[in-house]
Formats: sequence, C-alpha cells, structure tokens
Amino acid sequence: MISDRVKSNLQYAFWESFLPKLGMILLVTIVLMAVFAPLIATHDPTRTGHFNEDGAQYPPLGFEYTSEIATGGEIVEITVESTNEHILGTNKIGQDVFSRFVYGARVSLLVGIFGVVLALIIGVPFGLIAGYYGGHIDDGLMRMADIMLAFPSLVLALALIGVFGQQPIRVPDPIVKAGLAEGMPETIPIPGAVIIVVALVTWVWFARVARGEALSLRNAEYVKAARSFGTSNRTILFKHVLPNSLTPIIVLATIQIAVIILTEASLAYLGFSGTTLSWGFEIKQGQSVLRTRPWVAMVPGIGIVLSVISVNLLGDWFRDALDPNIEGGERGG
Amino acid sequence: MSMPKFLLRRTLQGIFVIWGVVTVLFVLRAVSPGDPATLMLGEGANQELIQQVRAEEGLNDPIFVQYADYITDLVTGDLGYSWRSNREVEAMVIERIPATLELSIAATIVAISIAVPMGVISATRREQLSDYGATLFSLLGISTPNFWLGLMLILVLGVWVGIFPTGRRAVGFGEALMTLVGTGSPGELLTWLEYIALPALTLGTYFTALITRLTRSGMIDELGKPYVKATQAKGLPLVLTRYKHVLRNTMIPIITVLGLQMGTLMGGAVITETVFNWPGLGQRFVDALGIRDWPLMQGIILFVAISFVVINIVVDALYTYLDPQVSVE
Amino acid sequence: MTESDRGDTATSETLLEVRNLTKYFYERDSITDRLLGQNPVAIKAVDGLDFDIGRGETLGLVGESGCGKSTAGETLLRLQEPTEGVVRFDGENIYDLGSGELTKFRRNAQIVFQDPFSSLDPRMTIGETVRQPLDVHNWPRSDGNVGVERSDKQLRTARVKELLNRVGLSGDQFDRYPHEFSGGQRQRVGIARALALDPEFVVLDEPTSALDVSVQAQILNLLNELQDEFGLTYLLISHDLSVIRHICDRVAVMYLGEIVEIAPSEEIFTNPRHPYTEALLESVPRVNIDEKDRDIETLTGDVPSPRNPPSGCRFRTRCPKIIPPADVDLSQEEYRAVVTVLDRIRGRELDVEGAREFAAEESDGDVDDATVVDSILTRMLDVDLSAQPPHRERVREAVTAAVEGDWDRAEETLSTYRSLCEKVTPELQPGHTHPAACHLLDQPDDVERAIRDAEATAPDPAND
Amino acid sequence: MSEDILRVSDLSTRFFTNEGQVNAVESVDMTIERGEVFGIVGESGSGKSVTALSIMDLVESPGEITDGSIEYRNEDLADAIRDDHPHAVDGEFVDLLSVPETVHSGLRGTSFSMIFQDPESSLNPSLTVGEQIAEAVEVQRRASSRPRSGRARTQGVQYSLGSYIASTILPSKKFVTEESKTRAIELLELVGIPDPVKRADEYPHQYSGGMLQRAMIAQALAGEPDVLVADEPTTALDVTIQAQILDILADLQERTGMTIILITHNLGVIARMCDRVGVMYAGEIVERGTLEDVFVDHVHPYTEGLLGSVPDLEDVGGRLEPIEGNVPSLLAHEMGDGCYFADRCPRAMEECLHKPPDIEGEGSDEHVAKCYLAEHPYDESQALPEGYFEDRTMGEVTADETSSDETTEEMRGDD
Repeated sequence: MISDRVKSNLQYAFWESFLPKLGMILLVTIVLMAVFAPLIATHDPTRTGHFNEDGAQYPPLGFEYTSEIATGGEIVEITVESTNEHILGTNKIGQDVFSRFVYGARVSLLVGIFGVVLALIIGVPFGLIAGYYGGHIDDGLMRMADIMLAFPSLVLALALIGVFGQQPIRVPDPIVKAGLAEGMPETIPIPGAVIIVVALVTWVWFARVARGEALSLRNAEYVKAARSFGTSNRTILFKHVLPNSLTPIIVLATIQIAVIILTEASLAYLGFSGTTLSWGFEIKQGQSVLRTRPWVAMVPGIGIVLSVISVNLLGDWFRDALDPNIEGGERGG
Repeated sequence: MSMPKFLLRRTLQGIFVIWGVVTVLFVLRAVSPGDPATLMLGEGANQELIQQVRAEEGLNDPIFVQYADYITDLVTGDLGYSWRSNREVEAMVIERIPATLELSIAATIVAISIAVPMGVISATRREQLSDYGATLFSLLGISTPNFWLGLMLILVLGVWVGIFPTGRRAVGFGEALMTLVGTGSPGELLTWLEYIALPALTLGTYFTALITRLTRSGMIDELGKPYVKATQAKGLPLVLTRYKHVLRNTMIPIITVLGLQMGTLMGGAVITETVFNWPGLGQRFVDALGIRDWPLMQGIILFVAISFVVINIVVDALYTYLDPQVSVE
Repeated sequence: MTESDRGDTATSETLLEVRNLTKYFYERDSITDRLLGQNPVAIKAVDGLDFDIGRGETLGLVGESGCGKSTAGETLLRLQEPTEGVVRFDGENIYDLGSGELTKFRRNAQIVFQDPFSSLDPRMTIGETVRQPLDVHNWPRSDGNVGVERSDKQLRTARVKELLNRVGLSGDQFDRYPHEFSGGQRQRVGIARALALDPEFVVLDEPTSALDVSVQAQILNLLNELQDEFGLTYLLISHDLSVIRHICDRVAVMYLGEIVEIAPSEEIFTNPRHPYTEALLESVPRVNIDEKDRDIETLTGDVPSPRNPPSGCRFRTRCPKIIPPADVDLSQEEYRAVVTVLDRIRGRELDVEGAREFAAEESDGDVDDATVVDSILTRMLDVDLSAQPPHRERVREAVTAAVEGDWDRAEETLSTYRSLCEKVTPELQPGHTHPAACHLLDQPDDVERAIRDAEATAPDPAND
Repeated sequence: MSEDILRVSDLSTRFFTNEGQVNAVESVDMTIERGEVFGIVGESGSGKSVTALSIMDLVESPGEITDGSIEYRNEDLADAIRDDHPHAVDGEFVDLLSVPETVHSGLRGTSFSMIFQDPESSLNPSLTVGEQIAEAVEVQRRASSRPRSGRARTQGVQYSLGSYIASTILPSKKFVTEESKTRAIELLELVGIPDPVKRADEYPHQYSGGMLQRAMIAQALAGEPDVLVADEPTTALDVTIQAQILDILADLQERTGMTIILITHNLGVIARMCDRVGVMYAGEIVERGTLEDVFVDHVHPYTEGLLGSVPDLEDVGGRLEPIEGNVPSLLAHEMGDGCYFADRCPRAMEECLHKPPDIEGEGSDEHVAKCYLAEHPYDESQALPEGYFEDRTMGEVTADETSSDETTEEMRGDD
C-alpha cells in the first residue's frame, strides 16, 4: 500500500524531527548546567592544588597514567591513579576539571546570548532604516559593511580587545548568595569587553539581513497600501517592516550564537578573554600537557562542540521550518 | 559597461574600503590605552628619552596632523617600523606571507575537493545513509573550534598513531620545489606535505563543512526550479540535468560566499598557526598583539584587507563570466 | 453605471484632472557612476499623460505589461513623486499639498492592489488590517464625532465589522489571519480596507488578474455594487479588455508610457481609431465557438524598451498601418518589410556574421559578400519584392553596404523610406470626444505644422 | 476523425502531504485523437496541470500516480516491448503505467514534449538558448540513431557521468554536437525568431517573454514529438503576444500533424484552438465533448458557471453570473462522497449527495458530463435546502479552512 517513495519520506520526516529534538535536549542540559553550576560543580573551580600525595594531577575516573617525579635528586616513574573525588581529573595547577567544565558553560552562554542581543540592538535598527529609506543612508551602511567585512572578524576582535582591555565585570552569583551552595566562587565574572567586541564584529550581519528584508518589504503592496492612507514611515517600520523581517533575523541570531561561542573560545584560547573560567582558556592550559595528560584539553573541547552543535541544530531547524533564504554569515573559530 | 570600466569602478570602491580599514585602525590605535613611546622603549625607560621619542614620532602633534602623516606614510608605501624589534614592518610582513599562503591554499583545496562531491551526493541521494553521514559530518565540522580540532589531530594522528610530524614546519614549498627541480629529489616536497597535512586539515575542516552544506542546500533548491522539470520534459539524460545544469548553477552563488569567507579563513589561519607553531602571518599577529606592537599589527591587517578586496574583485569579475544574468553593470 | 455617465466628461463634474503626468526612473545613478562619468539612463515609464476623471465615473486604463499603467496609478496617488506634471484632485494640485491637506487627500483617494497575497500584511489579522486607516486618521474624531456611549475602539471595531459584512465576509472573521483566506476573500479584505475611510476615489490596480474567473466575476460584481452604493469614482487599471469593457464608462489605452486613445467605452470597443487599440481588441480570443474561424492579424514583434522608445509614434515599429512617404508606392506589407530592414540597420542589429555563418554552412565553404547579402535578404524579407525592382535594388544596396561594414551608407541609402510616423510625434486631439494619437487621423495644428516642416526638409528620393 | 493516439482511463494522481492525502487528479478518462488539439480547462487547483505532468511522467514526490492507465499508440514501441511486458501491450497501444518507469520517461522529448506556463523560469538562465534547444535535438538524434534498439526504446538516451567529465576536457565528447546546434538555429528560425544565429548564442534573460515562449516551442519541437503538452502556454504573456504564440502553435500543428493537449484557464484560448474540450473541477473531468458540446450544449452547472463568469468583449452585459463560493479543498478526508460541486451548485439535488457517473449528454456522441442533469431536468422538489452545506460544515470551517487553503496553494505551485 505504501510505496517506497512515501516510506522514505516518512523516514526523512522522522530524521528531521529527531535532530531538533536532540539539539533541544542538549541545549536545555547545558543551560541548566550553566545556571546551576554552583550546585553541580563538585569543587570550587578556581581552587588550585588538588594533587595526589606525589604532587601529580589526577586522571579522570577509570584511567591511570605514568609520571616522572623527582624525589631526592632521583627521577622515579610512578603510576598515578584516579580518585572519586575528581571524576574528570585535575589540571596542571590542580584545579578540578569537572567543575571547570561546568562553570565554563556559563561564560560561553553568557557571551553567546548577550553578544547576539547587543548585535541585534545595533544591527537591526540600522539595517531596517537603511533598507527602508534607501538612498544615502543605505549607501553609507553598505560601504560600512564592506569595511567591516574586509577585517577578518577574529583579527578585528583581537584588535578591539586591545582597546577595551580584558577586565571582566564581576556580579554576585545569586545561588551562592542565597546560600544554596557553599565553597563556590561568590561572583560570576562576565567578560564585558568580549561581549562588546563580538557584538561589534557581528552586528553587520544583522544589519545586512535586516536591510535586505526592509528593502524588499518597502515595495510590498501592504506597505504601499499603508502609505496610501497616510501611515507615517515610523509606524510602517514598526508595524509592518519589523514584524515581517523577524523570521530571518531569528534564524540568523541562532546561528550567530554558535559563531560567537566559537569566537569567545578562540579569544580565550589565545589568552584574550579576560576570564580563566572559559573552555577556550582551559584548552590552552591543556595544550602543554597534551601528550601525557590529554583529558585537560579534551573535556572543555567536548563542551564547546556540544553546545555549538545544539545551537546549530536549533538554527537549522528554524531555518528549515521557517525557510528564510539567508546565508549563514561569517563564522569564527 | 565594459570590463575595464567595471574593474575601475570596483577598484575605486576597494580603495574606499581600504581607506576605511586604515582609518578604523588609526582610531583604534589612538584610543587604545598605553603610550606608544613607552611601548616602544619598554617599561622603565627614562622620561627624557620618552619625550624625545614622542617629539620625533610626532606624537605631540594634533590628532589630525598625526592622521594626515599616517595616511601620507601609507600612501607612499611606508608602513613604519616595528616598535619592538625595530625592523621594517614591510619586510616582517612579506617574509611571513608564503607560509600563510601555502596553508590557506592547501586548506581551500582540501575543502573544495571533499565538499563538492559530498554535497552533490548528499543532495542527489537525499534521505539515504550517505546523506545522513554528510549532514552529520558537516554539522560537526561547523561546530568544532579549530584550535581544539588541531590539538586532537596532533594527539591522535601525530602522537598516538604517529603518522604525521608534530613539530614546527621544516621546509617551505618554494624551497621544496627548488630542490625537486634542482636535484630531482622529491624528498623535501614529501616532507613539506607531511608537515602541512594536519594544519591544512584543521583549517580546511570548517570550510569543508560549510561548502558541503551550501552545496547540498543550494542543489536541493536548484533541483526544485521549473527549468529542471523542463530539462526532464525534453528527455535530457539525468547526468546532464544534474551536473551540466544544476551543479553549475549551484556553484555560481557559492563562489561569492567563498569570496566573502576569506575573512574567516584568515581568522582561522591565526588560530591554526598558533596551534601548529606555523611561521605565518597569523602567528606573527598574535605575537604583535601580545606586546601591542601597533605598526606590525597594522601592517598585517592592511595586507589581509587588501587581499580580501582584491580577491573579491576577482570573484565578482569571475561571477559576471559565470552568471550571464549578471552583466558588469 | 448609468447611461448618462457615459460619454464626454466635460459635461459632468471633474474630480481628477491629470496634466502632463510624467514619471521617469533612473538607472546608473550612484555616486560611483557619476565619478566614472556615466550618465543616468532614464526609463520613461510614464510620459506625459493627460486625462480627466468625472465624479462617479469609471475610467479604464488599459495596456500591456510594461506600458506604465500601474506606475501612472501610483504616481497620481502620490505614492511615488512624479518627474513632471500636475494632478488636480477637486481642483487642488496634490503634489503641492502640505501635510495637513495631504492627509485629507489620503482619506479621499484609495487603492486596491492586484496581488491578494502580498497586499495584506501576513502578521496582522484582517480586522487590524481594515482598522488601520481608521487608526491612522483617528476616526471617528477626525469626522468631528466623538463616541458618547462607546469608546473610539468600539466604534472602530463596529465599523470594521460593518465593512467586512458589506464586502461579503463575516464580521466574525475579524480575528483571522490572511493565510486562512482564499484569494478572492483576501481581495475583499483589500477592498474593505480601501473603503474604510469612505473615500471618493479608488484606484483599482488589476484587482482581479490574480483570481480565477469565477471569483473574478464575484469581485467585479461587488465593485459595481459598491460604486453605486457609495458614489465612488474608479480608475480601473487592467490588461484585460473584457474586464475593462464590463465596468468602465470611459477607457484610455496606453502604449509605452503614453495614452494613444481615449474615449467612452462603447466607442473604443465598437469603433477603435488607433491601430494599436484595433490590434489589441482583435488579439483577445472570444469565448465563442466561431472563434476558430475568426481571422486575426497578429502584431509583429515585441514592445520596445522604455529605456529607448522609438522616435515619433512609439507604436510605429509594430504598426500594421504605418504611413509610407508619399512617393513610395509599396503595399503595406512590402513597406513594413523595408522599414524593418531600415530599423535594424539603424540599430546596427543586422546580424551579418550570423548570415555569413549560415551561408557558409549551406554552401559548404567560403562565401563572398553577395551570397551573404542574398542570405540576409531571403531571410529578412519574408515579402517578395521582386515585383518592385527599384525598391528591391535599393534595399539590396543598403544591405550590401551593411555587409561591407559601412553602416552609415546603408542607413543613408534607405533614408528615403523613413516614415512620417517616425519623424513627427502624433498627439491626442484636444477637445475631441474620441481623441487618438495617430497620423492617420486629423492632427492638432502644431503637429500638422511639424509634418509640413518634416516633409519640406525630406530629401527627394529622385535626387538621391 | 482519425485514430486515437492516447487513451487515458481512470487516471488518479495523489499527493501525500503533511496535511493528508490530496486527490489532485481523480479517475480521469479521456481519449485524444491523432492530430487534434484537445483542451483541458479549469481553475487553479482543478488538477489540470497535474494531469499533464502525469502524462509526461513528471509527477514528483510527494505526488504519485496511484491508479489508471495511459495507453499510447506507437507500433514501434509496442513491438519493442511486447516480449518483455506482454501485459502492457494491447495491439498498437502500450500502457505507459504498466511498463517500467524508464520506458515511460524515455518517451519524453521524442514522443511527448511539453511547454510550460512561465517561459522565463523554464529555461536554465546560465546556458544559451541555442545550447538548450540543441540538447533537445541531440536527445532526438541519439534516440533515432538506434530506432529499433530495444535499449533506446526502453531506456531513453544514455549518458554517463564519465562521459560528462570527459567532455569538460575533450570537446569531441560533448553531448551537444555541431549538427544539433545548427538544427537548433533552424528551429529558432522556424518559430519566427529574427537573427537566429545571433539569438542562439544569447541567454534567456536577453529574450522577451514572447521570444522565450517561442524558444520553448522550438525546444519542444526538436524531438519531433507525437504529442505536445502545452501547459498554460500563454498565461504569462500579453494578449498581442498570446495571439502570436497561438498562431505559431496552430501553424506548426497544421504542418507537422502533431497532437496538442492544451491546458489553460482561458476559455477564449480554448475556443480559438481546440477541437474537443474537457472541463476539470476538483481533480475530475466534469464535462467533456466537442467545443460545441461544451460551449453550447453544456449540462454541468459548473461549465455553465464558468462560461457565465467571463465578461463578454463583444457585448456589454449587466451583471455577471459568477459561481458562488470558493475552489474546494482537495484533501481526501474533506471531499465527501457526493458530487464535489454540489456545495456551490445552484441546482443541487438530493441525489447529488451520491457521486454522479459519466452520463451522456446532448450534442455529439462524445458529450458526457458527471451530472444528473444530463439524465433528467432539474427537479425543484428534490432541491437541497438552502444553506445545507454551510450548516453541515459550520462547526469545522474554522479549523479546516486553513489547511485546505494551504493545500490549494501547494497545488497551485504544481500548476
């Protein structure tokens, strides 16, 4: 009764609906992990010195490795075993890898979300106005966009970091403050400079997409109709152009969260993120001990990949479901 | 409009863009913290000397005069001296270009040669295993930070499997080629290949994933267009419909996207070079940034921006050739 | 649509007066273009329209795609600024209106668009859509009424429901979104929106072209009823002659940005005066079993580009009644063939290389110019000029010159065949009840004078 | 007249969409004679285009031909496949739905050609017009170079990826040969394109709409097809250009003797071109017969409504007599068992709640209508009470109208 063609359609529909579900589950997990980091983490992620009695890092649970230590002028090979205390082991300076993994999600998500929001705030009005009014405003925007595009975004971000400095803003952690968790850092470091910088290198994509939408909408018949009975341009922009441009902007915003998470990781990896509680920074830490103690670099990398995948899956889902025709924009990393 | 006029027009626009880039750099440098003279001489230099340098460098002039001097210098091709090493910036940039160029080109070749066939297979065998595989691969590809990917490749292929060297690049392509031509020995070229394999793979993965996705979605879009039905209606063999008509039309817009992605490629190169200790511009840039060596940073960014502009002019010119609907108007 | 409305509007009260309405669009107009010394290219979308619309009448603006009819409609509502010209609505030039007066004009003049899918904002309920004009104009306060028992909002909602009911929808559908409606229903919403402020004048821009015939008929009937009920004045823009005939009192026929003929509907359809109108009417296939046997003479070629419209009469490149010079004794068909050759030589469009290739293929080898000329002549002149040896020779001479690359000489050789229609622009006869811009008809004095001048300076073919 | 060339019976094509099964074409019967122009007229969503695509084997997923037969008279083809598929062959007729799909699709270009509504999107924008027509010529040339070859007959023209890759390097491997290009130029000249040599090297965007439709016709003629399916060939064109295109079609048909299936919503075009007509509504042919049967002796109220909706150019009438209501949903679960037109029909009777069969009407012996009025006159006493259908569906209208509308749009896309 059911032909092969129809059957494969059904299978495809399942596959297509499975991926967004996976993305959603992943993202929710990561968000929960970030929000309740103080409750989930097993140690203060900033506390150093979790070494074994020989002064060696712990490996993750179920692993062991051999290390050379100097005792009394002699170099001895010892086998380091894992401990239940540190399920993912500890890093070079003896910090708990699992706790740092949990806290790392905070920085990634904060930068991703706030960066996109800021970029939206700058880019969307600019693009809508340029596209709707056209003429010189539009020319100006397009030239500006050309200039922005000529900078590799990561390079520009690095240069901007040089200007803004790297001092993070410290806000009190509500969960610790409420006394729900003890022995955890009392403040959350928000890398404000990084947020501003990623927004400054991202806004132009929002401006371009918003402009394109406004450009086509300004000739839409319903906009002409609104003009024909004397609606002001401002009202048209708010009531017609903005709501009808939102779909591609939402899709782009989702994709850009992923891009920004990768950019932040790159900045942190290069040592320009302002906070050490970042997955990218952690990978940098792990690089020097990559051969002997690879988990230090591996674990935070998996964090980045999972969170970026989850956001990208949602972005693809939106794109497929809402079908706006936009290019993905420049991606960092 | 004729092609020369089109190129003239685009060059004018390009010069404007470069001017914009240069101006942005000037502003960044002007507002960034730290006194240039101090940066030049190092902390703890004596105050008198600092004042002397300030005067020499025109740092006490009004900002507009400084800007005019700066533009004049650039127009005459004078990129200045590195604050730290006191070498000519021009030379410091040029000596690093080959390594970065090799890496970028190798990565692009890797990307295109894997991605296009993969995208085509994915689009034409939709809903089959190969499509799922390609989709999954490209999803991973665009979601993996390349410094981490580089480290993992070093760990797995370099350390655990041990088929690729993990050290600093041993030989340049130019030298390797000269050896091959001069002595007939391909040894150095093979060494070069060994060393560039992992960095190129690292830098290329993201693009492979991106182009795969673009090819797949572009081809699916294109396959739905009415002219495809018309080619079938006239009985054209499927191969021709697919490749002569559809793939060709799919690739046309992708070329433009790739031109615009040059920036990403350069950003990726910065990271990749750092990971692999690759003696290119990216690595030099990160070093310069660490010590706030503005003239050197400016020189590198300027070079990248100019290449971006030139490549995009070439892409646009190519586009008018590939897509007859876009005339040089 | 009463009998008295038909005929000359000069007798009835004029609502809208359009004088020399002109709208050009410019290409290549950016700063970089100016730097490179490129002149902007004008697209003459609308080029000097003159017409009046009487109160309560329906004027049809008919023409093929690209003739500028929609641009004309939008420009005379000031949705686009004109390049030149005056539009007087109730005696006032709408392009001079200050913002307060413009608001008043916007209440009185509305538009219904072609595409029922894009003319409604997909994110607004149809209630909001219809209420929009009321909100913008702060109705009913702007009418001097202030709700005593009910708030403005309630009054507006009531008004919207009344409108929806009037156009054949249900007031209950207030909260539905456009995608829940079919094309015909959406067009009804568009009409309700246009009527919300009780306008006097409505531009109907192809209101039924996107609809199926059965739905089209519903909408046409509705438009007729509404006109009678509210005393509306319509400007109906359409390419569909049967729709035009069905509801218009008078009709203006446009070709390439100009009006070529304007007259009461009955006149246009029974007694067209302009060759274009004739051809247009003839082209429409009738819904009739005898249609197969009706002989029609199809127009040749395409509408020329408005970037570079033909000189003189713009229809001359396709006209089946082009006027030959007095001393050219060719049949219309023969003359048309010669003029085609002339036009192509003038445009340097004669495909000499192609003909050479063709000839080479046929004769399997190198070909001399004479063969190429023959090839061109046999292909281009589908009319046999052999009965007209002098003309045939002249054309041959010109083509030979073109084949040799001497285009100027080729053009010169045929210059005696230039028609009056390309030298002098015909105009609509002022004051006439059925004016048509064609040299076959009596022309205004200034045009007649220009014709005489042109003839005086024309080279005598005998001396050439 | 002459012999039948195509016998379509009980053809059903369905689309399996997310909203449900769409019965785009439902049990369509028609016979088409060699050398005639057969018209299919209907409004958007009536299934006329899907019928055409079904004949061409161009129905794509999620659509599928689910039932019926399309029998095509071709002696050579019948001989070629009789051994392999005896059940599909009936004398000179081959049932195209009982043979492997490659056989059916292999007939495209050589036996069946098609021209489409929108010439601008139906040609590849980045290849020259000449090249595209030459491709069609080449298909015909390669197929006819092996006229009796079973492979050619049952598989269409073969061309491998390897050959294509080779052709990018070796000009001799190119699919399109010089001869085909020359023939393409001749075809362009045949359809009245001036300067065909120069024009052949131009791209579609350099052509006007009318010129493009001529080029499409040239492309369709390249294969010297038996049957030309013209799907709304003049809808996107102006009337003066429409007249030119219809002229060319009529002229070419006279010269080549090919059969044309003309699909349009324009009754005037039908009147001008067709010998026989089928009127489609909601996926069914509700009335068919000669032009006179349908235009003069029509019995189906839908046909009548359609004719009454068109404003007459020759004569100013008063009010038009439109059909009330809107184009119906084609979703299987919403269609009901009765006559699909009953809810809009001014003369619906109780028996209309059961689906009427094809009933012969007055006029020629080919005249049939799916309407009880062909059997007996309207009986007012049997009339359905006013508002019968509204009452019945009132409760669900809100929920259903959305989906049915979207489906209609989807179908429009296929039209």
